[in-house]
Amino acid sequence: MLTLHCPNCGIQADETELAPGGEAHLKRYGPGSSDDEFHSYLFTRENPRGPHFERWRHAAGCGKWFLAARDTVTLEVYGTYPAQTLEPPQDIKDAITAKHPGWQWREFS
Amino acid sequence: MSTRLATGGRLIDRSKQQSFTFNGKRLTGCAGDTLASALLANDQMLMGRSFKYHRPRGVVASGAEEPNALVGLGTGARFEPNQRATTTELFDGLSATSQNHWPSLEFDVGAVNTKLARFLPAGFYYKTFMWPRSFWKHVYEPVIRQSAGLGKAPDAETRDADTYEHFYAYVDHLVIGGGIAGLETAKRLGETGARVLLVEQTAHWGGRAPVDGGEVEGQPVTEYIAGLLAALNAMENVTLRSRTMGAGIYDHGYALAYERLSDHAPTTQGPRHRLWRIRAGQIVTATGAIERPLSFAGNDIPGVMLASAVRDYVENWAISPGDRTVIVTNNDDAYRTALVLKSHGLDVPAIIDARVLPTDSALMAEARAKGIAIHQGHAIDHVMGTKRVRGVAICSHAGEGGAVIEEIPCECVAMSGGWSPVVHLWSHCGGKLNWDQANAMFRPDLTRAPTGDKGQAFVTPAGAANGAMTLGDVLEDAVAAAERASGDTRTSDAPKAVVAVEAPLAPVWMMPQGASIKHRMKAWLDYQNDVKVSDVQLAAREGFESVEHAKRYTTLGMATDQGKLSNINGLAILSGALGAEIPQVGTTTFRPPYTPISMGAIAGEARAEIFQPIRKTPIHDWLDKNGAEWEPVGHWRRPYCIKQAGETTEQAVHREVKNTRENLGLLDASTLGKLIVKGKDAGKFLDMLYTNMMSTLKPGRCRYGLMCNENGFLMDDGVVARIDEDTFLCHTTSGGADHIHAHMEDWLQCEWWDWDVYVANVTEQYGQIAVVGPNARKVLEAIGGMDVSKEALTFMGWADGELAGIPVRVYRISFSGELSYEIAVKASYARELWDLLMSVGKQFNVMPYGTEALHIMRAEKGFIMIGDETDGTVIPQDLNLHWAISKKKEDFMGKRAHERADMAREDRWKLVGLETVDGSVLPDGAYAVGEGTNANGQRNVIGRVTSTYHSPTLGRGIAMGLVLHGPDRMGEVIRFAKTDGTTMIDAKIVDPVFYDKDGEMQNV
Amino acid sequence: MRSYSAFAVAREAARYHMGWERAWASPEPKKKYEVIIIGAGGHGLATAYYLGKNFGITNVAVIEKGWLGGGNTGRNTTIIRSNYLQDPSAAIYEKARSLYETMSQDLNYNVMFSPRGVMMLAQTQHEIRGYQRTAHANALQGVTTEWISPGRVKELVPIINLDGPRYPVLGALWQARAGTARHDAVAWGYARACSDMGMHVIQKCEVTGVRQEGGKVTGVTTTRGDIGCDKLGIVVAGHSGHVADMAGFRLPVESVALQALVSEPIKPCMDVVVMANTVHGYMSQSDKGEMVIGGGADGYNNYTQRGSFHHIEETVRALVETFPMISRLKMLRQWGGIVDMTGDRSPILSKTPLEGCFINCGWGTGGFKAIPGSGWGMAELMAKGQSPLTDAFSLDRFKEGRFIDESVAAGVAH
Amino acid sequence: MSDPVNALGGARFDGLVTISELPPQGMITLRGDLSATAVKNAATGVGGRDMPGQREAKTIEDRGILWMSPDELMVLCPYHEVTVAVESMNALLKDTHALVVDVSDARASFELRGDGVREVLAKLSPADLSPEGLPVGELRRSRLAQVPAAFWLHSETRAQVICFRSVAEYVFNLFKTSAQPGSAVGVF
Ligand SMILES: Cc1cc2nc3c(=O)[nH]c(=O)nc-3n(C[C@H](O)[C@H](O)[C@H](O)COP(=O)(O)OP(=O)(O)OC[C@H]3O[C@@H](n4cnc5c(N)ncnc54)[C@H](O)[C@@H]3O)c2cc1C
Ligand SMILES: NC(=O)c1ccc[n+]([C@@H]2O[C@H](COP(=O)([O-])OP(=O)(O)OC[C@H]3O[C@@H](n4cnc5c(N)ncnc54)[C@H](O)[C@@H]3O)[C@@H](O)[C@H]2O)c1
Ligand SMILES: Cc1cc2nc3c(=O)[nH]c(=O)nc-3n(C[C@H](O)[C@H](O)[C@H](O)COP(=O)(O)O)c2cc1C
Ligand SMILES: [Zn+2]
Repeated sequence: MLTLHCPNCGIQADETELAPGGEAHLKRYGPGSSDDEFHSYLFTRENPRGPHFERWRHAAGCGKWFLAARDTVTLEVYGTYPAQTLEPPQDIKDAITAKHPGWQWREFS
Repeated sequence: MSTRLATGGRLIDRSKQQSFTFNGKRLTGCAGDTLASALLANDQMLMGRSFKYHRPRGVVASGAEEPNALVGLGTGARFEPNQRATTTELFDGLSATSQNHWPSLEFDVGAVNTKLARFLPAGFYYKTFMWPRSFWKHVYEPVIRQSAGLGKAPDAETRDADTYEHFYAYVDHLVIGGGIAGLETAKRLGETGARVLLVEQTAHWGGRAPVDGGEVEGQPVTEYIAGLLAALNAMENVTLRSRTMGAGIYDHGYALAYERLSDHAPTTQGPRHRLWRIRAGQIVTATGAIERPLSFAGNDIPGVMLASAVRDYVENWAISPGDRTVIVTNNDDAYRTALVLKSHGLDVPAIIDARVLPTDSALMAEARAKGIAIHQGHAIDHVMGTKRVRGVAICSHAGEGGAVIEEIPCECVAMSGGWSPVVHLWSHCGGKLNWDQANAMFRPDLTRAPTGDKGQAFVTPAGAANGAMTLGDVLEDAVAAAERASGDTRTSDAPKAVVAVEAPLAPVWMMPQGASIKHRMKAWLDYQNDVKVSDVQLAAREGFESVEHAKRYTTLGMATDQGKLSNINGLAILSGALGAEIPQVGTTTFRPPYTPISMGAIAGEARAEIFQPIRKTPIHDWLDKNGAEWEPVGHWRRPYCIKQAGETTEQAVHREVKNTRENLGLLDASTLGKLIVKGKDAGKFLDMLYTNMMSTLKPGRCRYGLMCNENGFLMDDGVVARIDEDTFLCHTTSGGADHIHAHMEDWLQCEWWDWDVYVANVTEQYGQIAVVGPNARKVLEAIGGMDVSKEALTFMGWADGELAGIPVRVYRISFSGELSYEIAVKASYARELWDLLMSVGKQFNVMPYGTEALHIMRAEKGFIMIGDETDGTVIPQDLNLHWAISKKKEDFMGKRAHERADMAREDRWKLVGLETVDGSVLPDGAYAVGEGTNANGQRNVIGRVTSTYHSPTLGRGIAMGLVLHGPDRMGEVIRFAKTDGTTMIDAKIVDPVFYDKDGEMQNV
Repeated sequence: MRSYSAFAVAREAARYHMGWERAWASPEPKKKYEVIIIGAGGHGLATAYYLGKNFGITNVAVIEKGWLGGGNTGRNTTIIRSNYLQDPSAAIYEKARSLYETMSQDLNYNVMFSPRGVMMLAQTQHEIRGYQRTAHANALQGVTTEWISPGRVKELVPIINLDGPRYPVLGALWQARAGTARHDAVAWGYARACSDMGMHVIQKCEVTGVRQEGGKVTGVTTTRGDIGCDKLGIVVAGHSGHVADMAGFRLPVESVALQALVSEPIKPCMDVVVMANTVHGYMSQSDKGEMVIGGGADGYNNYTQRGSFHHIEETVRALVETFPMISRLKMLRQWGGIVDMTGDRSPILSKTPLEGCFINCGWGTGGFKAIPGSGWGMAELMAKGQSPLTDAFSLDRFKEGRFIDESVAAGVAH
Repeated sequence: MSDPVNALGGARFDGLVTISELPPQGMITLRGDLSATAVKNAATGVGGRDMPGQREAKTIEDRGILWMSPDELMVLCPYHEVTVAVESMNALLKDTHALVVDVSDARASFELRGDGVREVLAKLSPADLSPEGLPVGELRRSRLAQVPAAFWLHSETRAQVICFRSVAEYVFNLFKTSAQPGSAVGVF
């Protein structure tokens, strides 16, 4: 039973107020993209055993989306941040590196 | 015999006699009794039968760990199977029945299994019952099922007479367990000013200490406990709940507690159970320790009990379990039981101690001084008796049994194999354990605690749950636990306790040490599931070496007590059999709940009326009163049809279609989704969302639009109205409103956040009434207030105005093919407008219609329906909706997806109309059969029915379907199979528009 | 291997069961095998078994990081049915179901396949249409199913509440020859049979790397050293993404926790399996007497075998509504498993970008029922490079947009 | 045109607390940049209170402003003023990117009065309803059992709840259950 801090309304929200939205920082590919690009945009997922960047919506709350860095094994939350962010904030990356030295993440764009 | 002592009993009130029944027999007990103590007071030793062999069983424990004494409690709508007698508080009028026997507890036919036990070792069923094949289903399995199971199933039509509820609580500290450790820890935590919740599963505070005795800070321990309680009660920030079990610990500091409000007093008003859903900063598990049985032959005969339980029964409930009790132990604690029995004038003929100690410890010396014979280095060879203990035969512990030294008559055997900390809650969320060799127990490894959302440890054990066993150690650990939980290390010293110094225990996993196979086959580990030492050894021998394999193969620990007594003994036997160390073998996984919790409590308030929300439109009540046959649509209720007196459903539907086509129909369309999309980029945004172009729509006009998901599949449709330059109103399907709203917000917040667009869901702001049929205009004109003429309000236009003074927005759109106005009206006035339409409409033969008539009329017109023609695998192209797919737009959701190989395929099934050759109605979901079979031997198919109805308008069956090369095969007859796979129905491929192909009706 | 029978049990009883031999060997890994299967769950073991039985390939190791059958095979609610909608699914699940019918005899191990019947309740008009469509499809796929009336539902399941105030039971799709099996026994039976054919089932050995040369698989790195192979099958369910990563490719798969629970055991009161998809609950009663209940899946990646409590609540709520008499029964234990969900919720049985490396995954919430069929098809795919049972389940379908979507008619996937 | 009809016609229940459905209330959703002057003016002009801070509920009788999210307010005014209010707000926001919509009829409101208001809510909502978790005057958007709702306390003994109109009866029935006699928890 997760609890995540919603950066939009400041509430530490219970999982039952939240709706998960899958992997974050996906780049949308539309017409003109290759089959591979489009396929990986829609289907290929990091699905990591460890730190993961993901989308959440404070559905039964302020209704806003936000992003979270969460460990899929320990369920530790390294931080939450606004949905309007192209790349995880440095302090969150630092927090992850502190726990998982050498942890790699994909390129963000 | 077991009986009530003349005096004593900490927890009972002899002045309040309570009558109850057991298997129909009327008995009496006292207030404060548990069902178990009351039964013992009445010499009812035999309380149940075991699972597999139907062995006679008596109570072995005094609390939550009890595996044997399970009863069916109550009757009728309050009947509950498998209730533990030890945790059932007695009340006047309680009725209990024993379980798992036929015809009676005393004479059970199933007990023949005991005789066959040798043929029924662990896992025998994997090796047998295979031939003849059909016998499994028809013979073996039914017999096995009948003899398995435990309690009686509640009657099929039982409706629980009680209610349940949930409660969400946020605390800084949750302390689970109200023994002396929990109380001390809670007090320390309370003093920090933090919010503290302390829960205790029983009705009493103090745990074991009041029975075990000792002195704290110069006071008797009971007084010290009373002081702690008083201090806690005085703290505003501390909440104490008894009869509340910490049921489970979950991630991020979430915990469940199970409060039993009226189980002990069923006539009280209010809910029966309350499930607490707690979010705690820190959780302290002060859950105590559970005594372990010893594994000797006949250790399951009624009268063999845990030593601590015997002590509890004597001290708490003034029960004599028998005049003569033999103690068998590997540790000092059990000597307390001997002393307690003695002090109540009961006989302890012998203490059989597996240890050989060089000198007497304090408790031993005390026992000896009381004249009790102590047999060191001895063991029980076997227990004598069947339905109750008659005596024990003792032998040397070092031997292999059989060489009986002496037989000692007795009625009770009090055994102690040492103590296991209750680490369940610590472990639920990942807390790890260490093996403590000296005390032969698993205890929490504080360096590997469960971690929370910040990666912090959030569970801390305290007291006996942390492996602290003496009163002094327990209190010291309680203080340390408070420090660990609060992070505050400046607390004062632990209270000083005075207790006897104990000699170390000696691990004993089997008695005697080298017990023969015959003995091992009679030495129970898991009482309820009838798992014996020999079974675990057999599992090891057969390669079930992992403790998890052994558990699953033997069912050790899988009974309703979840192995609280058996697990450690079992895995010690397993490690012995494997020649491995106990910690290498490890434990099985501890899972919630700590003890079973009622399904009712889990469901909480969500029953009957409020099982799920029902959404109601402002016109709902009118429809309900006027014959609506309701159909669930999402959480909405929509009328399938509105029946008149004496009509069948089908007649009503046909009447509604006919009347709407000929006169005037009213539809409550309030459930349609209505989303306002506003901003300078609203048009651009809708162009991305819909497959067609929305930005070119003119204010005052409407356009039908399609939405696909990124994967290209159709997900919703509806009419979009442009309100002004910046504002659109998008209609969605009834089921789609919330979903599409969320979808829009998702893209706006997460992808195009720099676009100037705001969305609002105004679905419920408006009632929406479709006024449909040739008389539609007439009724509106009769009501008056706005110009709804053909010229003023053209097809696919909308206008604001008033009808009889009620502000409305009228859309001239049609889903039926008839002249039709959809009128949006503020929800608070929707009923008024509806009433007006009904009364003024009378002269035009108005009738309301329901969803089925709606569906038929749209099908007659060949309009698609999301959810019928679409199912998540259909793209707009399949439905020949190319006209609604913009070629001009560079991008829209689904566009890229449609370019993929499978979607661009020429041979995708396409939408056509279908007419049965004989006029009958095609079955829903039927498939059209092609030639031959595929590589897997399945019949090839070439199409399927997507919607099918009897058309009252045309007087025949009409259908739509997706068919291979369908549109190119107009007029061709194809064959649809019925569900027998062989009966065929011929249908002709036709245009899907069956009615008014030129759209004359709606354009008048 | 000595055969199991009532006679053998009786003979052993005479010597206090001292003579039973190990059900499977516990060998040291060899340097190299012809085929390595990663994952000794039902699917991995069945693949190995049919490689041996159907293709004579017995130089096989099944490598398991924990204890065999300890993944989802050991923690599922054991429902076996084949009334799927889409042709490829119906084919593989029906193959599996029919193999289950004779599995006890084939393996000489009683897996207690119990064709007690599975019923899927229709509680809305939409569901009626969906199930009727399935019934039609099944008729042509050779899967015997039947649409039954509420009255018949009540006859088969006396404890059901037909007229709940919210969702009356309007009928049901009934597959009489579907049912349940003893899940652990399926893994154990296959392991014993594999071991008997000389295959190595190697437990407590985690694969930590996939070795390759020139785009071709050569073996695996494990916690017990390097082991070579010509062909590799990755059959690790919830860990597929992780192991595929070792092999250098990514999957359209996400791992989430799926939960289940059991009640305390009671005497038989429900002889069939009931699934109520509108309210999201399903329940059966095991031979031991517990009500076995499947809960929901988390919507987020999760490698803990726990999952969130609200799914338990939602399921129990639905079942108390559907079977009111369970209100006073008690939940005995709840647990979770990590299931691998694909983009279209159908499995993947496929070649991979790495030559010689095959994958079998994505069974998600419903692959127990498929074990023998999947093993059969996967063995054929690995042995011959192609199998009609697995053709449609290839990896490239996601790129092509050729999905196998089962949610269409039924909603829930067990 | 007669008077507006609310969802339950002013239903009432007496239990641990008294629950009553409130009469129709003007409610206007205002979305925009909450720091923009025009947005502030539009809100305060109609709501009759200062701009609320994050999660604040500023009300006085049937006027007020509720902070709903970083770009959304709910402005309260008497029901019959709502049309005019929307117009006036739109006029003020003519040149501002903002959205003003009347949602008065899309909602139902309840008042809870009595000593147990916190616990009657805490049986249904996963929010922290302790005085520390939800001070008087703070708006909490959360769920009540299975539906979304917003609520705040006017005082320790008076709470107000807003939910969607279609589920008014469900919410009322929830309260009837959570406030049933004999079910006091007694923690706050
Ligand atoms: C709660 C629950 C209920 C379910 N109910 C049903 C149901 O009713 N009916 C149904 O048909 N299906 C059901 N399922 C789904 C079903 O259990 C699975 O689809 C099926 O068991 C998968 O089998 P498997 O062999 O692929 O995976 P698993 O049994 O999970 O086996 C995979 C094995 O791979 C091992 N492994 C992983 N990584 C490595 C590595 N690096 N090295 C070595 N070994 C590794 C794992 O330890 C594991 O033993 C349910 C699942 C769950 C969790
Ligand atoms: N000398 C020995 O061998 C020995 C061994 C064990 C215990 N003890 C004695 O036992 C006492 C230990 O004190 P303690 O407080 O640690 O343990 P305790 O057993 O006295 O108290 C634990 C309390 O927690 C409750 N509890 C357990 N699980 C619970 C749950 N899930 N939810 C709610 N309540 C739960 C129990 O009902 C009990 O009241 C001391 O007096 C100690 O001397 C002695
Ligand atoms: C069909 C089925 C029936 C089960 N019945 C019981 C049972 O009667 N008693 C029990 O303790 N656990 C039962 N379990 C749960 C297991 O004990 C165990 O929780 C589950 O297999 C997951 O393993 P884990 O908890 O060790 O992770 C059952 C599991 C399944 C799949
Ligand atoms: Zn929020």
